[in-house]
Amino acid sequence: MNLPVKVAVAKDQLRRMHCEFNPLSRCDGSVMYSQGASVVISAVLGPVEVKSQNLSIDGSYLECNYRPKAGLPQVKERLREAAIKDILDLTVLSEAYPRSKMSIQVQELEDRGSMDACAVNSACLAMLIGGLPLKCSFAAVHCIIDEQGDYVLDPDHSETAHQRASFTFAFDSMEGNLLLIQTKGAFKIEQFNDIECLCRSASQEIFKFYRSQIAKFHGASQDIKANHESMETI
Amino acid sequence: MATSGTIVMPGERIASIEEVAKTKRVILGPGLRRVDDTVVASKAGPLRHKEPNTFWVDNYQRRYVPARGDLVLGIVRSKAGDLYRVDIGAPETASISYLAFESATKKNRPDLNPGDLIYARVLNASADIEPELVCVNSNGKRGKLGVLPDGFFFKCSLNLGRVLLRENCPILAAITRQLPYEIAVGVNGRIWVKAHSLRETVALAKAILALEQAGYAETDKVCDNLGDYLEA
Amino acid sequence: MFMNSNLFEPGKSKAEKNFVQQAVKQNHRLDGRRSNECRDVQLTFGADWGTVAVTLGETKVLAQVSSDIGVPTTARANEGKLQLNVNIGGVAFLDEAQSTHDQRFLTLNSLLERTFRSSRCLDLESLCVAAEQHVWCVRVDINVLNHDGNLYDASTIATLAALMHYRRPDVTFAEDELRIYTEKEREFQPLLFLHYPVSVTYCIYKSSSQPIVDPSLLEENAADSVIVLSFNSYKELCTLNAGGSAPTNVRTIMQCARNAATRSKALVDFIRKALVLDEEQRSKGSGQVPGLVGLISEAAHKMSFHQLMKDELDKERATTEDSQMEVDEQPPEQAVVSVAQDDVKKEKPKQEKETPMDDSSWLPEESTPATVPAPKAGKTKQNRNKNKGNKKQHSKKPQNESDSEEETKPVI
Amino acid sequence: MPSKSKPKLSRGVLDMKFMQRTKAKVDKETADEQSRALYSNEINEKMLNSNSNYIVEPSYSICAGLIDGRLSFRGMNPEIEQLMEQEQTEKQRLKKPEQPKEVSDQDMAKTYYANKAPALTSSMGKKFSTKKDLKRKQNGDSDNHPHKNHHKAQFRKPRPDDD
Repeated sequence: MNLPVKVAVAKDQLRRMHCEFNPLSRCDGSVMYSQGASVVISAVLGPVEVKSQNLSIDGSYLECNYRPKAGLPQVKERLREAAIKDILDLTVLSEAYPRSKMSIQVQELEDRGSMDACAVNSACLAMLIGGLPLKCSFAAVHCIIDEQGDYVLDPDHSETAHQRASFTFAFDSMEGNLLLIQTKGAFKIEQFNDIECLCRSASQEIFKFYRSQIAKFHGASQDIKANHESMETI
Repeated sequence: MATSGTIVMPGERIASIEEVAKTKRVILGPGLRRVDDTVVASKAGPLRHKEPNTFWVDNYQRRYVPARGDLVLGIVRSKAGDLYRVDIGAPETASISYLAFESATKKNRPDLNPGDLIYARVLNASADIEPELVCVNSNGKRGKLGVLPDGFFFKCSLNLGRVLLRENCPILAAITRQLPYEIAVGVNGRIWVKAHSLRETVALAKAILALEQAGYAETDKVCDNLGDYLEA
Repeated sequence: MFMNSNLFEPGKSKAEKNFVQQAVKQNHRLDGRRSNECRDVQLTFGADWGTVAVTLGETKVLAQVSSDIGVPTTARANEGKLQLNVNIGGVAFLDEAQSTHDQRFLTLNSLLERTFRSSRCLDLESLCVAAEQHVWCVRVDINVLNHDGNLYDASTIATLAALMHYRRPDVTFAEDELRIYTEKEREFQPLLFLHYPVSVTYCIYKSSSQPIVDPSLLEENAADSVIVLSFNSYKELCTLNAGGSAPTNVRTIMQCARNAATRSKALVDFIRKALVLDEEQRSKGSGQVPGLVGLISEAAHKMSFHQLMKDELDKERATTEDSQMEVDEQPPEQAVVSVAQDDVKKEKPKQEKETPMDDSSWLPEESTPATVPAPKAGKTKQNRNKNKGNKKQHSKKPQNESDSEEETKPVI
Repeated sequence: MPSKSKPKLSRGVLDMKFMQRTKAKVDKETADEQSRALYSNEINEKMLNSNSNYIVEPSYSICAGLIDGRLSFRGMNPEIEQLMEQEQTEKQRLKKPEQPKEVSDQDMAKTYYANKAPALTSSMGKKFSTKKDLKRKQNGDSDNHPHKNHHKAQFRKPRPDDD
C-alpha cells in the first residue's frame, strides 16, 4: 500500500484522493473522503421537511454543520461551516424544492492539512451522491507559500507549520468562476495570481476525480442497462 | 444510443439532446433542466435515453420526490378528518381521502389504521402542495392498489426499485424459479414482499437487498446465488 | 403535527414490528445470525493517539481522547478527571426526531457514564500531577457516525479502545513550575486502568423467551425491551440497564449476564490484540501512520474481531466442555452481586430480587436453560450448514450442541 | 389600467340576459390583462413567444416506462396474477399490428344501414313515439309526419366554443 504521505508527492501536486460512497445507511447520501491523510465524512439529507421558522416558499433552506473530531464547534469550525454554506448557496439549485430543507453535515475524522478544501470537496461529493440538484459542481484547493517562498499545493499538516501565507480557492466546474477565496498572511499580488492559476489547474484534477468516482459507482450498472435498452428497441 | 450511459455532471450542457430537439419534441426527465434554449444536467449520473425522445439522468438517490403517476408504498400515520396522512418517504407526508378507496362512501369508510401499509398511486404532486394519493383507478376499481397485509417491508435506494420495475427484469424471473411470492415495489424506494413462510420471506428480502450491495453488474451472479439465500 | 420520518428508520412501523416478533418467535433473525451471534467488530486506529473508529456491522462510532491540565474538584483533590462527551447529531442525523433523540441520547450518555466513570475504570489518582493544583482532565468525544443498532456496544468499545490507545504527554511539577514535555523530549505515557469494562446488549421480545444479542436497528426498534450489561475483563458487572415493556424473568437476565461476561472478556482481549498490532505498525512505518484513511482504502488496517480472535474461538470451542463452562460461569455470578450493589444505582430493586436466588435456585436453573437451547441449537445448525456450507462448523458442531451456545459464535 | 380606445360596454348592457356570453368574454379579457400586468416583470417576451420543443416530465416511472410494481408469481395471490394476465393480453393486443381488413369501413357502413339499420331505427323510434303518433299511425296519415327523422331547420343556441 502506498502511504498517503505528502512527502512522497511533489510540491505542485495534489495529494492522493480517495473516496467511498454511502458508508452511512441513514442519510440520503454520504461520502468518506480523504486527501492525503486528512479524512472527512460528509452526509446530506434532503429534500426533507423544514421547520416553519426556516421555511421559504421560493427555495429550500440550506443547513450546514461542521463538527470537529474532539470538542464542540468553535469559531474555526463555524467559519468553515459558513464557507461551505456560502459555496452551496451559489451552486445548489434550491428553487427545485421549495418549502423544504437540505441539510449537510461534515464530520472531521482526521486533520492532516488542507482541511478547508477537504471539507468543501467532500460536501460536493455528498451532494452529488445524494442526488441533490446542483447548478454545477465545485472544488476547493488549498495552497501555501512556504518559508523558502515556494508554492506548496495541498500541503500536509507538517508543511503548514512553516508557512508565510495560505490560500484556499473554490471554483465552479462550468465557468471556472471563483466561489471562495480565503487568504492568510502576507503576499504579493503576483504570488496571488500565480497561486490562483495553480489552484485552478489543480481543481480540474479534482473535477476529473469526481467524474471518475461517479462513473465507477455507476459503472457496474451500465452494461445491464445497455442490454435492456437493446431489448426494448427490438 | 451514443449518448446513453455517458456520465453527466451537474452544470454540463448536453448538446446531443439539443440536437434532437431541433427536429422534434423532447421529453426531459429528472436530472435535466432547460435553461433558455440549452439543456443542462442538474444531477450526476449516467444519461439515459428511451426511444423515441425521452432523456433523463439515472442518478443514485435515496430520497423520494413525488411525481404524478408514481406507484408508491406508504405507511398510514394518522387520521385527520376526511384524510389519512401517509408517509411515503417524501419531504412532506402525503394525504389520501377516505373516498379514494374502492366502493368507499361517506357512510362506508375504509378500515385503515395508523401503521398500515398501503400501495397507492400519486394523484397530484407539485413542489408547492402536499402530494395526494389514491387507491383506485379511474374506473373506481381497486386494481392492484390497496392495503398490504402481513409480509415484510424494507427500504432501499430508488435505483434498486427502478431496476426491479424494468420490463422483463431478470431478477424477478430468477426469484420466481425458486419460490412462489408476491411483491410490491414502490418507486419511492420501498419494497414489500411476501412468501408462504416467514423464512422464505426473509430470504427473499435478503436476496433483493443483496442486489443493492452488489451493484448491478453482479445481478446475474446474485440471481444465480438466490438459491442459496432462499434455502437458508 | 407529527414529524415526518425523514430518516431511514426501520422497525418503527406496525408491519415491521409484527414481522420481527414473528421471526423471533420462530428463532429466526433477519440477517441470518443466530440469537447469540454478534456482528463483526472492526477497529481502525487513527494517526493521533486516542483516535479510534469502531465498526459494528453498519454501526460506526468514532472516539477521540484528548487531555489537558486542569484544577481538581475540592472533594477529590488528588484525582484527575474523566469527561465523556457524546455527540449523536452530525452525520448520524440522530437528533432529527426530537422525541426519540432525547431518550437515545440520555440512555447512551448514562450508560457510558456508569460504565466508565462510576465504575472507576481509569486510575484517576495516577492522573494527579500536584494535589489540589494540577490534574489531568481526560476528555473522550464519542461521535456517532452511523446508527444501525446497538450504539451501546459500539460506543463502549470505542471509548475503551480509545482510552487504551491514548498516550498523554509526560509532565513534571517542580518548584511551582509545571512542565509538559513534547513527544520528542519524553515518550508519551499511556493511561492506567483499574479494569476494562465493555458492554453487551440484548433485546427481549414478548413473543419469545430467547433474548437476542447485538441487535440491528430493525431489531432494536422493534424490541419490547433492551438490556445492556457492562462487564469488565474480570467478568465483574459494572452496569446493568434494563428497560422497556417486556416482562423479563430473572433467569433470562442471568443467562444474558453469563454470556455477556464471556463476550466482554473476548472483546477486551480483542482490543488488546488490536493495540499490539497497531503498535507494531507504528514502529514499522517509520513514523508515518496511515490513520483513518484505512477506513476508505481497502487496506489491512481494519482489525476485525472475527479475524483476530479466530484462534481463540477455535481453541475455546475445541477445549470447552460442559463442566468447564459451569466453572467459568460461577465467578461472574458472585461478582454480579458484589459489584452490582456498589455501582448500579438504578437497577437496585432488580438486583435485590436476584440476590436471594443466589445459592438456592441458581444451580437447578442452570440445568434448565441447558436443556432448552439444545433442540434449537440443532435446528439453527441445520440452517446454518445449508446457508454457509462452512466446513469448520460441521466438524465442530457436535461438541457444543449441549449448552455452550455462544462459543460456537462467529468464525465465518 | 391603460385606457384603451376600444369602446367598452356598460355594465347595464352586460348584465342583460342575452349578453351573458359577451360578458364572460369581456371578463376573461380583463382578467388576462390584469395577470399579465402582475407578472410583467417576471415574464419576458421570450418566454411568451418561444414555443419550445421541451417537455419536462418529473416522473421516472413514465420516463423509463416502468411496470406496475405489484406483482405475484406462481399463484401466491391469484387476484393480482389475474390482473397481470389481463394487462399482458391488453399489451399483446396493442402491440400486434391491426389485422388487414377484409371489408372496408365504408362497405361495412353501407351494408349495415342497408340491412340492419332500418330495423334498428324503427325499433328505437318507437321509444320516442307518443300516443299522438300512434293515433296518427292508426289513422293512416303517419307517412306524412316522419318528424323524428328529419328536423325542420331550427335556430339553435350558439355553443360556447364557436366564434
